[in-house]
Amino acid sequence: MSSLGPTFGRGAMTNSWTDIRNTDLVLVMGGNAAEAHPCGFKWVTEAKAERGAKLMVVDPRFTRSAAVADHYAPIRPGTDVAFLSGVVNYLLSNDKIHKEYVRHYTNAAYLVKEGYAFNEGFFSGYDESKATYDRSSWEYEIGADGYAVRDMTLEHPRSVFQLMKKHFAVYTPEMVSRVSGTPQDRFLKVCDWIASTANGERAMTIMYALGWTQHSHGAQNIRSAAMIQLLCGNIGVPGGGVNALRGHSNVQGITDVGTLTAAIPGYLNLPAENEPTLESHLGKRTFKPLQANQTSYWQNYRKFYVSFLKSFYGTKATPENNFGYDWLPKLDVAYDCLRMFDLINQGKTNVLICQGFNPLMAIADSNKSAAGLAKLKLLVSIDPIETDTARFWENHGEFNNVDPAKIQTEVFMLPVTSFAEESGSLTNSSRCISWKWQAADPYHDSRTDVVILADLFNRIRKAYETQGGKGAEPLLAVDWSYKNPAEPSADELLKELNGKALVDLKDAGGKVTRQAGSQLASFGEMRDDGSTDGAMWIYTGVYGPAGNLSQRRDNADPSGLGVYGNWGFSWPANRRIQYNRASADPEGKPWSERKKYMFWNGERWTGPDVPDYVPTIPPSQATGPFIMNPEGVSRLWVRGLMADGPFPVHYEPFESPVTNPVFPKLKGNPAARIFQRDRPSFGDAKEFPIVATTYRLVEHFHYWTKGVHMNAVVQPEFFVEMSEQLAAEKGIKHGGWVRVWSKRGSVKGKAVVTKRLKPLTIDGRTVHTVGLPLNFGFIGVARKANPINGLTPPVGDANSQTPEYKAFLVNVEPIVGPVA
Amino acid sequence: MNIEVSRRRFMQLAGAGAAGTAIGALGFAEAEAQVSAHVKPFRLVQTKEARTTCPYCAVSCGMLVYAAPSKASSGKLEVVHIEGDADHPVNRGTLCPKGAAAIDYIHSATRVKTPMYRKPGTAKFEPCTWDFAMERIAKLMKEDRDANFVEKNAAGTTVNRWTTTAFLSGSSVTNETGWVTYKVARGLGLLQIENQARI
Amino acid sequence: MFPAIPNPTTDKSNARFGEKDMIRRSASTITPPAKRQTEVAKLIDVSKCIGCKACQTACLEWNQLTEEVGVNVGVYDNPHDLTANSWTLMRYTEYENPESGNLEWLIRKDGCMHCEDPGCLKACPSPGAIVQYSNGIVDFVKENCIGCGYCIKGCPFNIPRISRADHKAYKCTLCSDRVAVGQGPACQKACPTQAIVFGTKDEMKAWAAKRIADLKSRGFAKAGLYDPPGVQGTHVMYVLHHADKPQLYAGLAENPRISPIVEAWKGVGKYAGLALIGLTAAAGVIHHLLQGPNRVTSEDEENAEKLAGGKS
Amino acid sequence: MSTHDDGSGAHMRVRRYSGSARINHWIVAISFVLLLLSGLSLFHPSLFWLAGLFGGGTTVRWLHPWIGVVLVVGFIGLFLRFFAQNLPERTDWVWLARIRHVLKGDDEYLPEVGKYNAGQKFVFWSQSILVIVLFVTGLGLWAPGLAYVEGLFGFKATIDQLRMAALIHAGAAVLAITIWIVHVYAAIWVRGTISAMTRGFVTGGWGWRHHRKWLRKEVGHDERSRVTPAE
Repeated sequence: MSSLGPTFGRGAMTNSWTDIRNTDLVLVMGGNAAEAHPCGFKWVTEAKAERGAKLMVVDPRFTRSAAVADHYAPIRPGTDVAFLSGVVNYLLSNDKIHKEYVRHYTNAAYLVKEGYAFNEGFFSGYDESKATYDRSSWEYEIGADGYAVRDMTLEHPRSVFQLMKKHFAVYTPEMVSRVSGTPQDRFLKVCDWIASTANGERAMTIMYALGWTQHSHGAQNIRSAAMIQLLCGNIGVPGGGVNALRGHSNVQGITDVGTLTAAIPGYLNLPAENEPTLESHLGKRTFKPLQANQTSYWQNYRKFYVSFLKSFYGTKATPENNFGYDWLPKLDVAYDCLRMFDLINQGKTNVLICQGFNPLMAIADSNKSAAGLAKLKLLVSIDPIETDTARFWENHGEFNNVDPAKIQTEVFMLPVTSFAEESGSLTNSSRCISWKWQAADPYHDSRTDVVILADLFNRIRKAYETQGGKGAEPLLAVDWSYKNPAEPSADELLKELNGKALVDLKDAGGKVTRQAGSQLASFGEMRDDGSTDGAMWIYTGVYGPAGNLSQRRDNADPSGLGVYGNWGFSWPANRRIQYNRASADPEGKPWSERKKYMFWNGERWTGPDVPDYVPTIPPSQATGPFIMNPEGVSRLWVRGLMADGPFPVHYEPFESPVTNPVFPKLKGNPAARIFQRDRPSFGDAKEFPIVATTYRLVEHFHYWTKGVHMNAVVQPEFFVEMSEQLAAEKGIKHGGWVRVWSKRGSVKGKAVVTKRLKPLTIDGRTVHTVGLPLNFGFIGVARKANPINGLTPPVGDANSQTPEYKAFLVNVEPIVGPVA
Repeated sequence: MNIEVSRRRFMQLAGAGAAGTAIGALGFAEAEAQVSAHVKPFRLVQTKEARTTCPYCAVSCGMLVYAAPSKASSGKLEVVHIEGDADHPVNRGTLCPKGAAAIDYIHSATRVKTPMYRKPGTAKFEPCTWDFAMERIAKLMKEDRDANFVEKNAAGTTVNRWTTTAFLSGSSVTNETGWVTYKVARGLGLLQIENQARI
Repeated sequence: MFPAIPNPTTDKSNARFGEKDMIRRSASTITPPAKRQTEVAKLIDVSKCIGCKACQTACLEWNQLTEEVGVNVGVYDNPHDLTANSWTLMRYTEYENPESGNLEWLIRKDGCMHCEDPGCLKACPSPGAIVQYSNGIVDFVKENCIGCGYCIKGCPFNIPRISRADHKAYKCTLCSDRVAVGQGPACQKACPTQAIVFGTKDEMKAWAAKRIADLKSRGFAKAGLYDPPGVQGTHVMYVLHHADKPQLYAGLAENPRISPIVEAWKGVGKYAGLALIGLTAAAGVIHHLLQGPNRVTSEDEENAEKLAGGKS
Repeated sequence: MSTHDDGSGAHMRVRRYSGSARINHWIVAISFVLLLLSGLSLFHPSLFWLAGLFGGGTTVRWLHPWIGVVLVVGFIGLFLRFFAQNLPERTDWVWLARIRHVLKGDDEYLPEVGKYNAGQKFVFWSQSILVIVLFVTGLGLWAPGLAYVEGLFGFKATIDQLRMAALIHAGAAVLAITIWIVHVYAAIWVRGTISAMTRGFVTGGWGWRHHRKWLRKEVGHDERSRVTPAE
């Protein structure tokens, strides 16, 4: 998400699941949609069957997605940037780009200011001691009018377009093959097929998931893909997009709500401690347009922020107290999960509450996590099922070899209702919010999360009310005026997220447009004076005056384009394809009849979807389709918005079998998230010559379904996938036991020797890859296994801090089966 | 629903001929009532149907959950079957191997039935009451908060943060639960809040 | 897009087929109904299958079957074979296509094919334990099953399995209980990519033709429908990329038919056997009638006594 | 020496089978009949009603193999007892060559035979072979038995092997039944035979007429309880 935002403006799947039916070409890379999202993948097989679309899969393994693909290309884990940059180079050097789109809808024409440079893998501004970039040179040249300078001919040497040509020239097919191990013919076929969509007649969709994010340079993987799609003009069009296939059923909604260290719902930011006042916070984020006539929607940041504060602190938030800004906690650093577990490991954290989260399994370097958990005073697991984390203190032989007597952590397991035992809304990967209805009574003594958290909150607040204590004021300021404070209903909570008018809202002429107490129909109605509330502006409209639109169940699709505009509610403002203004040319006409979607009918923007645009702005005004960005266009070059550079660079994984063949001076992403303490836990290729990658299996969902009988039946036991060549080299028998170990830990499993994994030639050397499914552990009904993250390295992406689960080094040997 | 309509259209397109051959009335020459000793009775008859969303991945498939009063547990509504919601535009009634087995998640052998407590240094969980659990957790959290809450940082800026307690939030809970979670965690002054979005 | 079958109703509804629609009944002679119901079929498009096993869990769930948690033996196939509780199973084959040089992962959903000429039914000695309805569904009737396992030998696809718990034979019913109320089988409903579709047999053939055309356009010149004539066609059919080599798909029978051995056993054998037994018995009776008993004469006795006397 | 009055006249009695041999025979005979009835019930639909005698098809399915085991054990007993006397001799060929006389009951035209004539030997050896065949093929049709054997020898029977087993089992059973009919018929037709297996004795005349060589041998033997002349 931290790459789509800087490129397009919003960090979410650009198109919808059902829109994939409109595609002509699918690239599945950095993911395995058939395996991880089977029911969404149907729209790929549908496009193939009904439109004759082609499917390409690029993956270290021949996956289930590859099983139904038209073309498969192998790749070494962690080299996606090199591969994709090779595609960018192919498109640019063969002039296979959608010129008009690139010129008008991207920042290709923008001039970069003097001082920006890129040398031997490093951008200007690198501070080696801090391992961070000073990003001040990564900026546009600003003209006298205060707007960024452009050269619409794209010829200026400092134009983004020319910089791009230069930057990517090194990624020749030979180089790609050297780095990624992909045979050149297989790589070139991918390029050729992608190039066939750079014309407005055909569209390509890219489907990715954690195979791209879980790298120390994960965000740049996605950036590379986004650039390809922009060069081909595949963003904002039906059947196009960069589609982030997200993991959990409501991970999109929960990301929206922002239970993340530095977030406020709706992609607003939690203040940092160097922003002591509301104004100092807002000032940095209320972006002015960088070009005339641009929407630059974040100009409204202040309205959304104040509305949030009104929902959070209710009547206690007043203009006088800056709507309670002081009460909000202020960040000193970002406490992402890697830092969280680093602090836990250091004994600096006393209490950990896990709500539907199994960190012992999920966080990199499980041994580090386990040691940390034992230092906690209190661990609370709020989960429908028992997790390995909740039982981390229990001895499970070689799978969890601990001595309970030595672990002083108090642990509670609180039974919570399952999905079928509660009502509420969920937001799918393509941003569609839909309601679910309670189907059964709570299981045994279980209670809903809401009841449990309300109970906890009310108890703590009561204790502060009666006994006092530190920080009582901000705690007691939080608005909790629900009808039943012990159990706020899903209905009133969704209403609260949507927002309402607190006083009669009037237009400039004094006419009342929204009565006090009425729900808001759109975030356009939000005010920054405290006269509206609304905890999450992007959801405004889901529960407007017309009622709870997430409950809509009209599956009519009059356009036949899979829009389903009256099914649930898709944020923002019920748009199904984001940036859909880009489906028409600068004059407002569809790029082609084949790709007709939203267009200017002479009076307004119309089409099967809600325009992602002010519907009445005529094409003549040249307002860009990427309304969130101050430029109005998307960014091929992302200025200082990413920590590790405005263009992608091929960085080797932190544990890599080779020296970076493109930039030998680079050792991993120079701006990656890494703690000095962890440096000794990295292995090298001498001791650990084999590349490992982790993934989930279609039969399982993370660490839940190892406790689900039927899923344990269809995939009962941890295994290690490897090529026939590696098995022969190591004397490993098909179905025999093997041990896989990294510098950090060791696991045992059955060998699945397969033709679907092949050794690759990297920079002249043979490199083997083993595949490690992640779904097994020591709690459940499936066979016990060591947590796979006992092997993975504690290094995170420079932007998202996502750990590098997808590429690290191990060694493998045949063993006699475990005794346990 | 239009899906039904389009199905009929398919039947015609596919050259099946008369509308009577549509699956809805599956061409059975004698469609009238016929009780059979052989064909098992349809087991969803007289169950209660509810529409929900699959708890697993972010395709968020529409599901139909069928429940019936439990025999074991004093008439509580208990799930007896789950299948895909054919009306849902994304999954169109399909489910993956996890969704199709979701009933076993509800009835999992590792489902937590009642609050459980593990005392320091012991080797087992013991059941406890909700009241005990919540009171104890609230007490320990307040102790930690009182000890470690930072009202102002070294520079004197009001920061109102509590950094010695961490909250990992689930990504499969509802938006409404997410919002309550946010409000509670942030309201307490927590900065260590994360969910699965990052991993 | 294959049109979804509308959601089931929870209202009481009567089965749309049953006993009087039987066209065959094991070890029995019946008069088939004058009018046959429209034949149904399940079509499994192997080229759309991602091997996710949703069909397996949907089958277990709907039919309330409990399978054991097994082990991994180096392959994705789990369980390793059909069992009395696993009526369907994904079978995975890694095939390096010598013509294209591409690796192909061929994944076939195995299970009862609901043959038009069912070998199981032919072999079954227990009256009414296996029935075939006029819509083509071949169903096992548990109450009548004696667990002898003859159906296993009769089946050209090696499908039925005997339960170790209750010693009855089990296999896919094509979800006859669902089909009876206008639903498709549970596996079909679940299939994420709609590789499994269900409808009348004619519709399924038409659908298959469209799929085969698509496959041919993608270079699978030998793509085709698997509806083997050796068993007079099946009510579960496959679309295969390599219809000329069905055995590539985890040994799918090339030209399945009821085994000649079974035909000999349950066809001519049982008449010949009875005839031989009957003839032998009859020969005895006739011989006795014609010849009368072979009695010992008093002369014989005397001779014997003499012999004995002479000795003593 | 002893006397015995069987009421049918005072003929000399010769012991033909010991008590244990008779018990052994009847165990085999009863199990054979039960196997025949239960087996036939599964052989042809028109005979399925026979399963009712055992309490239904399900019982037949599990009982039949176990009876088979009993028969095999019993048969081994019979085999060990009788195989020596069933070894072929030259006279058997003569006997066979004169089968027409056999069928006519013209024993006087037949060579003197020992304990068993060629027909009986044929029954003995053919049933011995068929029992082996039925046992082996029966295992293939018997799930627990097959699982045990497969476990023991570590192989997995193919479905075609099992089909062949079914066919051979049925064929062998038909032959066995046919031969059994001959055996039973012969015992009925040749009057005076059945007592050999019921009471253990035959009359001297029976021996003289049908198994003269045997009788000579018996008479010439140590007489204790073997030959009981008439008073």
